[in-house]
Amino acid sequence: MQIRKVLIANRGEIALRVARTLREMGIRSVAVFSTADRDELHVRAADEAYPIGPPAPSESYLKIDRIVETAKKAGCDAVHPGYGFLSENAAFAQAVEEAGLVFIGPPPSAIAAAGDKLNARVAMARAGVPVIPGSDKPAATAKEAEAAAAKAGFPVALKAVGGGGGKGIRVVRKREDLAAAFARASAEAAAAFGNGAMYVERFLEGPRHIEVQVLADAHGNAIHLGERECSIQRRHQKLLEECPSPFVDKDLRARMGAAAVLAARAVGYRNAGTVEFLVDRGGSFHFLEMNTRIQVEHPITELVYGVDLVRLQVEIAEGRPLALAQGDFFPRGHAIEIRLTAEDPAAGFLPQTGRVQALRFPQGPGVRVDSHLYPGQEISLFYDPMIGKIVVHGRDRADAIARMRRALVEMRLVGVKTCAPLLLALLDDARFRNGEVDTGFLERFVAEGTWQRLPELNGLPAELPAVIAAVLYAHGRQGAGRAVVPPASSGDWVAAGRREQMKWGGPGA
Amino acid sequence: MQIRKVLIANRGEIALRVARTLREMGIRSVAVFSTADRDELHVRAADEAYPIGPPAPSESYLKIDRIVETAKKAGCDAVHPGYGFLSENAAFAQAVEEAGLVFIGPPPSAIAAAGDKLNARVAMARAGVPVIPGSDKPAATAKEAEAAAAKAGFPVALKAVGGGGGKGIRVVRKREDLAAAFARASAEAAAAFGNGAMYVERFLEGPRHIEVQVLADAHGNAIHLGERECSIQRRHQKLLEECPSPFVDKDLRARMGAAAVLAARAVGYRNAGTVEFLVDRGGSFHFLEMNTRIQVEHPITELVYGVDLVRLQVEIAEGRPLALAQGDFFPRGHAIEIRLTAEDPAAGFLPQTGRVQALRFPQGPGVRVDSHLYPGQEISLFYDPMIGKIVVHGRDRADAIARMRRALVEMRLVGVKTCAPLLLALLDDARFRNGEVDTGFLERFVAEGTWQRLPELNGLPAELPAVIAAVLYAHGRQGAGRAVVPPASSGDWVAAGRREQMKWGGPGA
Amino acid sequence: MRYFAKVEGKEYECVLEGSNGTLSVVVEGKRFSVDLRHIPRSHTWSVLLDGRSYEFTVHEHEDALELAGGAGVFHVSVEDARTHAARAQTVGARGAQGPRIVKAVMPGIVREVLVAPGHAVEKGQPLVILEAMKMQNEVRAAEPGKIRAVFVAKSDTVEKGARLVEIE
Amino acid sequence: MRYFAKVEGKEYECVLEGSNGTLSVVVEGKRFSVDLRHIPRSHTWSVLLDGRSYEFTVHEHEDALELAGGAGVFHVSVEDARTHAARAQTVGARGAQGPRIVKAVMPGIVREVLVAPGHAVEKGQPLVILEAMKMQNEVRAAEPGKIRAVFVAKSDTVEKGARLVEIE
Repeated sequence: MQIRKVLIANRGEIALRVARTLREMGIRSVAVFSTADRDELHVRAADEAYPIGPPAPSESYLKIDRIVETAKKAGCDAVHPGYGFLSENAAFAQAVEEAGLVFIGPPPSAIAAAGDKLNARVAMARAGVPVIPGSDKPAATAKEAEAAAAKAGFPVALKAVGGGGGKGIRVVRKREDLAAAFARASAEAAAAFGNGAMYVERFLEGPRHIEVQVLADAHGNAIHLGERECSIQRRHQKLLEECPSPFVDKDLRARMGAAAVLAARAVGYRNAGTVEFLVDRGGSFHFLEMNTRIQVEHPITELVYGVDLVRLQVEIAEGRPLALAQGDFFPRGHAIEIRLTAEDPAAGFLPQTGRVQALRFPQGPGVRVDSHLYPGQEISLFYDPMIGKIVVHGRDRADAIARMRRALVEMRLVGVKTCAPLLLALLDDARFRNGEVDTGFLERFVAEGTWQRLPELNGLPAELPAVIAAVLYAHGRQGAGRAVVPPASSGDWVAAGRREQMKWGGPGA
Repeated sequence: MQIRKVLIANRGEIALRVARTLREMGIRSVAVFSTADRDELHVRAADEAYPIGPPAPSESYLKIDRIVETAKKAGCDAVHPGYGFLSENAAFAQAVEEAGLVFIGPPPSAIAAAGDKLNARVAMARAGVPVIPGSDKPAATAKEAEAAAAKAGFPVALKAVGGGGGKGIRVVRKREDLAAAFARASAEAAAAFGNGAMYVERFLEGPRHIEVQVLADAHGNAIHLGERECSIQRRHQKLLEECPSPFVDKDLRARMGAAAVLAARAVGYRNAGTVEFLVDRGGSFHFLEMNTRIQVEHPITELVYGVDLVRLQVEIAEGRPLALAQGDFFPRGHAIEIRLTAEDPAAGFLPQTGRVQALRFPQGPGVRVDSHLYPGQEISLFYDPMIGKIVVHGRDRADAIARMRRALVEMRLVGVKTCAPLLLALLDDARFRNGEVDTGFLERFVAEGTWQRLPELNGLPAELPAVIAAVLYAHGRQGAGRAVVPPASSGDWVAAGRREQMKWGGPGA
Repeated sequence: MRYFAKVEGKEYECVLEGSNGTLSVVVEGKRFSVDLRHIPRSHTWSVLLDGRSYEFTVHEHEDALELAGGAGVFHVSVEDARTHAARAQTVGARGAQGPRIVKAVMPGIVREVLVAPGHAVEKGQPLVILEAMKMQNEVRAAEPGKIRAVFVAKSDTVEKGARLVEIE
Repeated sequence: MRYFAKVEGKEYECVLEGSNGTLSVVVEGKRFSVDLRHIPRSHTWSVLLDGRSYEFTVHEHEDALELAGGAGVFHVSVEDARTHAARAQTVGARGAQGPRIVKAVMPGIVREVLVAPGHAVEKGQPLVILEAMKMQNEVRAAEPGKIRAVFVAKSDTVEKGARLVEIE
């Protein structure tokens, strides 16, 4: 069949990214939006857009019935779920199919098989994919979790049976901390996934998180597109990803790729998916989970393998066989993605809100930006703090790191603090540059605190910020320096001057 | 040697592009600027920046002595010329070298050999590179040009001996038009290149303009990086380029590449250069000219061959041998570049000036932007109308065309008219999509006028623009519709309303 | 409220009706329910019309609004019903033709002045050569006539709309 | 003109001198010739200082300016000489400590209120659970004390800086 009109059941950068490829394919795109999102770019970029409810995701982007109804009313023939929200919800895929629409993703059975993380463990072990020691049944209570943890051995990771992407995961190092952690994690899991059941796995110390992109069509062809190194994480949320992994050589790539294809086949997979592995220092890899949707970090694979994964998703959903075989794909160069999040790393990653006062994205050679940010936008507290992705492609890892550094230095965002200063410091860190990272590296790096040191800025004299601020202040208040400083159109500095006066009691105080 | 600090003897997007790679290489960049350019991005992006004179290029960007002196004072060890301005001026390269600095480009002798377009013709013919019938000596007067034209046969192209890039070229179809055309072309050449001498070539009807990228190091290695299709031109100014050419197959690529390497060797070339060919319908190719600098359209080669040409330029200038051999380079996918020019194609490509009121560049998969535009910028009349380049990379030509179409639809620029509407129509033209183009195609397409038809916009009802304008107008004047239209922060519509009133006499008229 | 909007030469009568927080516009018997949002600082308006999404940037020109929406640009001028009626009465008086001022259609530097007061000129005859962005452009006479005045000299820098020559 | 600018805790006395269209600033004996340009609509300033080029964006905060320049962010507060002198005299009176208001450091939704007026709290004890962007964050007591007032209830949406709890 030929897909002609697709509802994108998502928001933010991924909704925009999917709409872009749909437009390129000549397929009409249909956006949905909560009342908080009327002005968002994904609404403006789509051919059609329909409201689906209030800001809270549970009232809009997670409303299966309303989204399916919207798709039918709009005359869609398919639905793309993006990532997050309903993307790994088998009931949603089922509802889409029952409405006579194509779900651009795996069959509901594969989502269910992979989405029940515990059953997936069992299935993978059975298929011969190596797994981490841990539960073979769910823990509904702290007591049951304690029993499983005793068997696996501390430290353990508490994981949500219905979870994924690091959400609802807690690491517990000591038996006595388990009950409290279970309660909190289970509550978050219940809120996020509608299922509070947990399972327990041995927590591996110092592993790498490396995942493999797979593609399977409806004709029994399944291939992999190499790996992504995702060890730079904080609280199981990835912040920087690379393709290829500096740890993986051609041989390991072939072995992990083969295991990933095996994993995909084990759950009857179709469409694009990702098999996540934990890799220990010796190079042994263990199945972590399977993500049955497009990943946030898919652009690095696109750059290194020369593909458009969303286009391939649509083509597979249309029933077309993969046009190329495993041997036709090979990596070229090195790509890095960073996730720009509205979080202040200097304040414990506190979520930031506010209005985007000014914005300049990096451009030029080897730079790709996927972001729904726009000047004047109000960053809302209802959704994920990820406000964009900067992706670079270079000849090799050193060039890609230098390019990402350049891109971040070039970027300007006024009005909302982001994690960019931390990432910039990370790119300069010798251990990172040597590729010596594991999933705990970023948290240790943050804790070290050295990243907060003021950088050596182009030989910046220590006095220069003082000089500039004094001139701006004087300019705003007395018009001094007008000969060299053109008038500020905004008058911000007049206001700033007035406030300073008030704050410190004014001239007469 | 290791280059540590480079003066970029240019402005606009290419100065910015060079500064980006220098930053990635850890090399300090030094910008120069005319008084018109103090606020430009190339000044802000560089590590250092120095004024070199008034706006007129002859007083600043073409001032050899001032630029070389600035480079020495700033402690530079090298100079990158960009394209245009002094980039193909052998005296400049000579002055740079005499000052003890490295010129990031070919030796002065190679610039002189290729830059004297007439001598280059003669040298190429001698080396066995096919050339077009025409002059073998310069014409200083219309009379001499007439004699040469009579020998070559009409129509002829009048070309500046010191020119290049299509500047100072006139096509003359009849003998009686030659004198007037010679006077104008010679005057422009004298103003632009300081040399009014011309030469004559037979003007080929309906050829393609296809050029080959070459790289030659200081150790005798010379390779090519495939071709670029540059037939989409207006008055010899390219507006859209592709890599690879839809006309060139593997065999022709190998033959043209070999001829280009031969041409480079014939003039003792070193660094990155481009050999331009005219290709007739039978696939015979003729040497047109050699461009001894980075080309405007270099990004399409970068995307398809996975290289950073500016980085390679610097590495070659440092004396490093090419790290890879001819066989290591192969094309992947298809890339297209469009040049965004501040010209109104609906008004005879009238240069446009004005202030950039709002700006949104395209982003996302396969899109690269190289531009010095910024919101609030005043487009000046002193320099080239090219204000940026949009470059896309796709799986094949059809995907790349669809991607460029998407990118142009996504782009927003308020305040200055550009050639984008014409290019958008071009991308939709069946002949272009079939690759059936020659160097005259764009001018015929413009003359056809069909591109000016209002496009079918997402099923846009004919009335919608009227509806929107009426609402905006009412909103500005009476506050009607305020329930659904948030207040315009700028008050533009109030002003617009007032002006409309005045123009048509106001309510009482 | 009634307005008249002219889009690329064609005139539409638009009746705006607001009720219950929604805005309707009736154009030639067709009713449009418009959800129109201004995106601050970007000269951009987002329009949802029966579910279809359009994004327009708006640029003010002297005599019209330029609405640019991705693949298309529309020039629209608007006036209210009263102005429209008033103009209809006076339009007959606007055809009078006196001396014509030739203006610069772009800013530039005057490279050559090819005529002087008293010269007779043919239609299409070059009057002035203007240079901008490295290109020379000839300003030609739109009609035959006699040069009454020349307002510029060689090497002058002129703004867009500057008076160059007067022909009578 | 004399100003005092505090950069990340360190104070600099800056003397501004303008003459012949150039601006000089003398800081602790060092003279800087500054070419400072405001780039409209971008909160951006371009600085040329002895040839070196810096580009800063400026974001106003309540008590300081945030200057962000590519790789670095600086927080600077400025006052003029008179204010500086006045403040120096009164600073001794500012140390007094009364009841402490615990405020929301981010906007969010109140998921749990864990204390009530009259409760005694330990240092580090959770007071309120705030949720924003899908993450739950515990607001904890910075010092031991007794809850005097609770200003929010479960499910409230609060702005940054909103009062949550008062401890005495």
